[in-house]
Amino acid sequence: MKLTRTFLGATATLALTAGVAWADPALIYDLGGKFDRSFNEAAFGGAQRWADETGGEYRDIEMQSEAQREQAIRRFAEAGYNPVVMTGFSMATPLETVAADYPDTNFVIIDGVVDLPNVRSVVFTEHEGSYLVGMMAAMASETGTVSFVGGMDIPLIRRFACGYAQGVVAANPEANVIVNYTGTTPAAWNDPVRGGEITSSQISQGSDVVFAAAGGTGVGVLQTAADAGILSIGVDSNQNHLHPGQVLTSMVKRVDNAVYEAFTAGEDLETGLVVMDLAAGGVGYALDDNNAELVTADMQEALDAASAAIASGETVVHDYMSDNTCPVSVE
Amino acid sequence: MSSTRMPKWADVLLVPLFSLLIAFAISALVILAIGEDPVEALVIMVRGSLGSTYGWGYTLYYTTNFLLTGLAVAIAFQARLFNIGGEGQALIGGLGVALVCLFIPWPNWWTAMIAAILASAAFGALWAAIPAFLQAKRGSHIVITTIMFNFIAASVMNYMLSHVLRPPTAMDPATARFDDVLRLPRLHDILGLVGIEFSRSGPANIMLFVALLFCGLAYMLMWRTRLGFEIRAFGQSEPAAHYAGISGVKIIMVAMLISGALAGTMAVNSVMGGPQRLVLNAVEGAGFIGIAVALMGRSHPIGIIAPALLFGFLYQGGGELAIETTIPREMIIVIQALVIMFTGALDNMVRQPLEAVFLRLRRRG
Amino acid sequence: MVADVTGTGMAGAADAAPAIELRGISKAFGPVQANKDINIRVRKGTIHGIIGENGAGKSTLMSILYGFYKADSGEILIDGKPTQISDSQDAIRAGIGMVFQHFKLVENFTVLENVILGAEGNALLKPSKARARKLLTQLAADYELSVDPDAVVEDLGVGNQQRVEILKALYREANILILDEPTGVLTPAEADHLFRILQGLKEQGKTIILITHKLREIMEVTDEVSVMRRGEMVATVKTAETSPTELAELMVGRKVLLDVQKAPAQPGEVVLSARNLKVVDRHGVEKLRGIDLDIRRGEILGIAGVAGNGQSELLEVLAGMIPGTGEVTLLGKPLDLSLKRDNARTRREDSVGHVHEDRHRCGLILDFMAWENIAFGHHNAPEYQKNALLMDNHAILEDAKGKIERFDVRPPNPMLTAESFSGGNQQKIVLAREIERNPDLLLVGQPTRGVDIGAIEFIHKRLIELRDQGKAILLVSVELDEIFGLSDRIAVMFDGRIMGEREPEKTDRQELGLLMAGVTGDAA
Amino acid sequence: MDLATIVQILESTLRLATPLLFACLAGLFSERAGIVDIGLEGKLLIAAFFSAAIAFVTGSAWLGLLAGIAASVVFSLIHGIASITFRGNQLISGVAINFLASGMSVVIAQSWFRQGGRTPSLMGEGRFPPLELPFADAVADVPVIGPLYSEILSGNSILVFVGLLAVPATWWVLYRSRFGLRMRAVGENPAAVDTAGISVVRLRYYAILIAGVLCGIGGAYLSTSLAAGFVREMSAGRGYIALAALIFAKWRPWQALFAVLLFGALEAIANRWPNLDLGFITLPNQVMTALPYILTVIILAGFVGKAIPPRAGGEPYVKER
Repeated sequence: MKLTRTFLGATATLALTAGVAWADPALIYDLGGKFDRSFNEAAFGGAQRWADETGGEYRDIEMQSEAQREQAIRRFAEAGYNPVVMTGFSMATPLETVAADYPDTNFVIIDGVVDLPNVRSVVFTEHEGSYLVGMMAAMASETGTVSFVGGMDIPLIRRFACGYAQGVVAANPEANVIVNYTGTTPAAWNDPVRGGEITSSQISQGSDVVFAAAGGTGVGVLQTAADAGILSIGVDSNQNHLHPGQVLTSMVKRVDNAVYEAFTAGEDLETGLVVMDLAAGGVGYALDDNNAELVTADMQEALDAASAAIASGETVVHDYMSDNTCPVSVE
Repeated sequence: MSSTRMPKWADVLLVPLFSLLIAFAISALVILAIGEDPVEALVIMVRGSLGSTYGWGYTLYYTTNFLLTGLAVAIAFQARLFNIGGEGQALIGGLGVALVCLFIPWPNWWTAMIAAILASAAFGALWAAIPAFLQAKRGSHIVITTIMFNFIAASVMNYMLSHVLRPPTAMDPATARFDDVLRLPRLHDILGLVGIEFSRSGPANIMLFVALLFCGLAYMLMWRTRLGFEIRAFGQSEPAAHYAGISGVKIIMVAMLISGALAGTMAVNSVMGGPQRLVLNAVEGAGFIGIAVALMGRSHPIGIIAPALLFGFLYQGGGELAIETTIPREMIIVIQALVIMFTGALDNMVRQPLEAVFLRLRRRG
Repeated sequence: MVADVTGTGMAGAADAAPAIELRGISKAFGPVQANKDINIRVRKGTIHGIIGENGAGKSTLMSILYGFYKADSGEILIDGKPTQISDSQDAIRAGIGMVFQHFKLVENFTVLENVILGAEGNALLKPSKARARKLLTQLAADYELSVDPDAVVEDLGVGNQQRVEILKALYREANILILDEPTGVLTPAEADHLFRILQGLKEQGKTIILITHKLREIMEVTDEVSVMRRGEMVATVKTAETSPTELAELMVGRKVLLDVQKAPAQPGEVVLSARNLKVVDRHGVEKLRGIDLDIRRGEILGIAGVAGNGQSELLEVLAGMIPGTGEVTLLGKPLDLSLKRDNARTRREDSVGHVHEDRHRCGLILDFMAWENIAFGHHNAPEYQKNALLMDNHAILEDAKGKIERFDVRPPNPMLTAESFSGGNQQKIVLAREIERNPDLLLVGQPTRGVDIGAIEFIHKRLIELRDQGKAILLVSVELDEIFGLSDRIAVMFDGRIMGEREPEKTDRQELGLLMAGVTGDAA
Repeated sequence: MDLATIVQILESTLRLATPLLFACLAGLFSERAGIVDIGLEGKLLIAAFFSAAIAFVTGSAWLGLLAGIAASVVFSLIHGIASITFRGNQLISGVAINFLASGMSVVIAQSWFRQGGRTPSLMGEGRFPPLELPFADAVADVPVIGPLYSEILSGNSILVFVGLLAVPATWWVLYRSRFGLRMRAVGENPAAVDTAGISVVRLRYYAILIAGVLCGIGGAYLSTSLAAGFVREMSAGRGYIALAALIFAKWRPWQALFAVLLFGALEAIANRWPNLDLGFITLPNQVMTALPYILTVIILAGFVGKAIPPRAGGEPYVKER
């Protein structure tokens, strides 16, 4: 009995791994999905870039439910993928459990921190990038009122909001910032209708530049802004192309680089905490043909100066997550 | 009506079986239509869910969920109450599990498990009690009220997890992880006692046996006790039950409380047995799959075991499909929908021709 | 025996084509052959009765004629022309109108809306309604059929609702009117009014088919009568040339004793005493308006009355199914009519048996097996329990076997579901359950409804036996013959009251009929 | 609260109420004919998907609308086959339809567009443009009527106006036409309709087909007007809220309009003030989200007037023997 069981188990494992080249990397997208045009899509972009350049193969899967996370990570680890990269802070807790069970597999979590020897945790200084686009928003605004649509109301998104608000006030101390969040659950990442309605409400309150840090929900924000003829600011990926000439800029977060680097390092991945900040090119703002006409020379100049000051440490943008407070209200 | 035209066994076995085959055939067509190979899909599903003890560990974990929610729907069906609220009752049951596990320092897993079962059952029953009461006393249609209560439960959980139970530093709307002492023994641990090797990854745990025990107890309840007799009588004919002195209010309340309690205990498996913390949507639609399971199992506490296993297989196999192919995981929802449609609503489409066949056989014989 | 099946021997029948002729109609429902090779001719301008026991196939035949069912074989001729009737629309087009036993009215519509439904003649309602209003006024004047066109149907009494049904048919210019058991819900006076309307219609040249199981009505109003038995048409005769006894024999297929043999009653102590018993239903309608009655050991108190005058409520309130008010004592012990303390279960424990008038809806669980039905309602009885938790299914099964044998239930198989038994055998299962527990008081509603005549005799014999054992029996029946045959005293109910009490030997149909219509000649 | 805020809330209310309105009127037709329709949610969803998908592929919102209607009608027919032809359980059929839509929309979306169960964003002609009403500018300054007409009504998608016009149309059909009389009758007592020589089956199919068309427009509005493309589960319980509104409205058309506007307003308010500060208490967002459901339970419990559904609802019609 015992023998047959073991045998069955063994063949099954073989079957699982057969056809998969040993140690292909794998990527798990958080809720919101691969094509959220934002955070997850940036990760996909990095993976694709790696695949195109190296001709390698990788597996990916999209989360559809909170409860599946642990199973997904485990499934990839069990099947021998290495490294297993995942996006989103929600992966942290399940990863803690699974990573301990698979000490020979390397894991990478983006936006979350897991303190285990076989995990690389990648975080970004979103407040710095947000500060820059905040400055740009304040300079582009004619009404003196700009707004922010956050996804889930969590410290990470407040970090965006807080950086943005600081940037706005830095450029125009008289400016008014309206802040809204889409929800308190991961559904908030994928609710473009609600995003659009919130944007409408902000427009009625006078906002003429809106920054969306809300994953897939942001698509609705940018859409409504474009329909109403106001400017919007994209997030994570470069979203300038979504509505050419109507997206002021995008606060890019180089999730793609994080994934690309992890994939490239492969099994020899160095673990530990990696902070991708403005100085390291981890965050920034997007300039391309689509928004070239919107960004004036004045703006360009001010932003260049601010970037340099932040990179040098001369300007310190307050990080909401350091003490859960913000010098400018982001409620 | 039907039993006079066709033997009972045919109604109980053949009708669901043919319905299931039709549902699968259409599912295969869907897979074909999106450009995938249904045979290959089946192979992947079988391999991923039944081909290793790792797969079995997940298959049986999901099976446990569906046994409990299927039983919940079945008991209510026996009283002719359509409890669509299993999802909400299980969600709230999860709250009970979390409260018991987070705030009471249990010395070991089994005391915690018993307490969690009791708490989740109580919470689930409570959530079923309001629609049940409104049905019994005010005639509010229980299907609509339980649907509404699913949404209300989702809002309650949303609030509890975002504002009350979330640890101050965490971003996820989820509770902290329970103490390791509370980890339920998994099949790896249990089967290891008798020398069977089993993957330690699969979350199937002792709740599987608890669920099977509940099936047996439910069978005894329905066919060996006065209460079961009364529930079945009420389900068959409300006026007759009234004639016999069976209180409709009592039966509706009791049947729904049992149903809600069973749905609630499902959370012990999916919270304590799975991620060991309460996350949003810990139920993952199991409350609804319970409907399909109960329909296929003809609302019989033993009859639901096979369909629960089938859906456990579909769920795990479907997850594997999503990884191995471009068929999204939602394919299981399609299959689930077709099973519910053909076994629950289009059963006459299968029954009528079958009856004709039996009639012809009888005439000839 | 008259067995002129085709009716060709009828004097003068050959001259005009019959209004309706059915040839070789057969219809089966699964294994049940409801109509077998039926032939019938209905002459124009006559009232033609169709009589038969329950389940003889009368309603099926009429449903075929009205396009509800499609016959498996046979043909239908209207005015001598073969006519295809595949749905009710065809039947209406062929000039057939039907008044069903259970009215087919939309209760929250007005009379006018009900009348025009399906015969609007216009896509817009306004002109249709105006035209219909005019026609209704005309019809009302012609046939004593006045009903307020704007009244909402659910506010009308049954007699008026029936008139709406007739108006519906006439509005569709029906020449042939089928009425299915039309007097079941009417008082004798209302029935007489109906028959006058029918006579009037006949004089206008309409043809009327009257389906009934009441011999008296057949004799009173029909010109010819066809008798059905077990799905077959056994005879068509002229009413003037036959007798009730002959018709009864034709219906049953053998000689029938219409009388019940019984010894005089030996009334003992009072078992049940009710004073000022009232019942108000859920809609606030007073169904019992103060009933006083006493029932003694060793007697059968028969309650006569038209259906729907509170008899059902009387049985149910005494059985603990619905709440009421008043003082009721059972063997001297007061009963809680509010049902806060009591219910149907405690009544059974107090030794009240109850044979419900509707065995399909209440008396039995059709999906349960016979043995489970034997325990039904008494499932809490101590002898059926194995221990504090579990029932003793084996004991119940053994008990059921005995009862089934003693009551001659066929087939004697306790494992069959209740619905697989015939009506008579189903009723025997109910009676076996209720009688064999030796109740001090047995409440019996319509004990022989839908039961074949053989079983009727058996059931009547058992009820008399129970009486002779010194039990009290309260019998409710709409069949006056049954009331006369079984009762030691007869009380007549009308509109929630007892209009009077009579001894069967000292009264007759006329007197009871008046009481049933609410007319009291003397101080009852 | 200033005028601009009120105008914005009302604007948002109208937009958010429109999909509810279509679904609610669809439910009205279906349930008035005696077919309980829990599947409104599924029909909205599948219509939203097919509208967006076809609108994207063809670049025409109108073709998208037709596709959405067609998809919704197909689902209606499935419901009809199950619950009318085969006399199955209408509730179970409805539940199955919701799952079928939820699964199918993603499976097909993934197969066609490979974007994780969504359609690409719709641009230009793929969406219904705002419809500026005549004289909107001229009357803008008239008090009350001005903002009402030129800001709230004007500038909406044409489908919003279709929805608003559907209300009197429904009322007229229901109470002034032969079809309406028959349909109401079939929901109250199908036997009466049957014996009057009208096919119960055909009438019920007509009713659910109308329901299918209305749900189809509602779904199309969701994905081609309110949003610019389909995302998974985008109906987000609106079908159930429409069902709730139908109960609220006691199955009557004008009341249905008021009920959906009420629920639309709740959603608009929840969007504007996620945590609604009422002075003495601050309602979290979840309360606002759950409010329509809670209100429905209260109505169903009969605490605010009795909601009596059509009598024959939920029961398949079987001819008596």
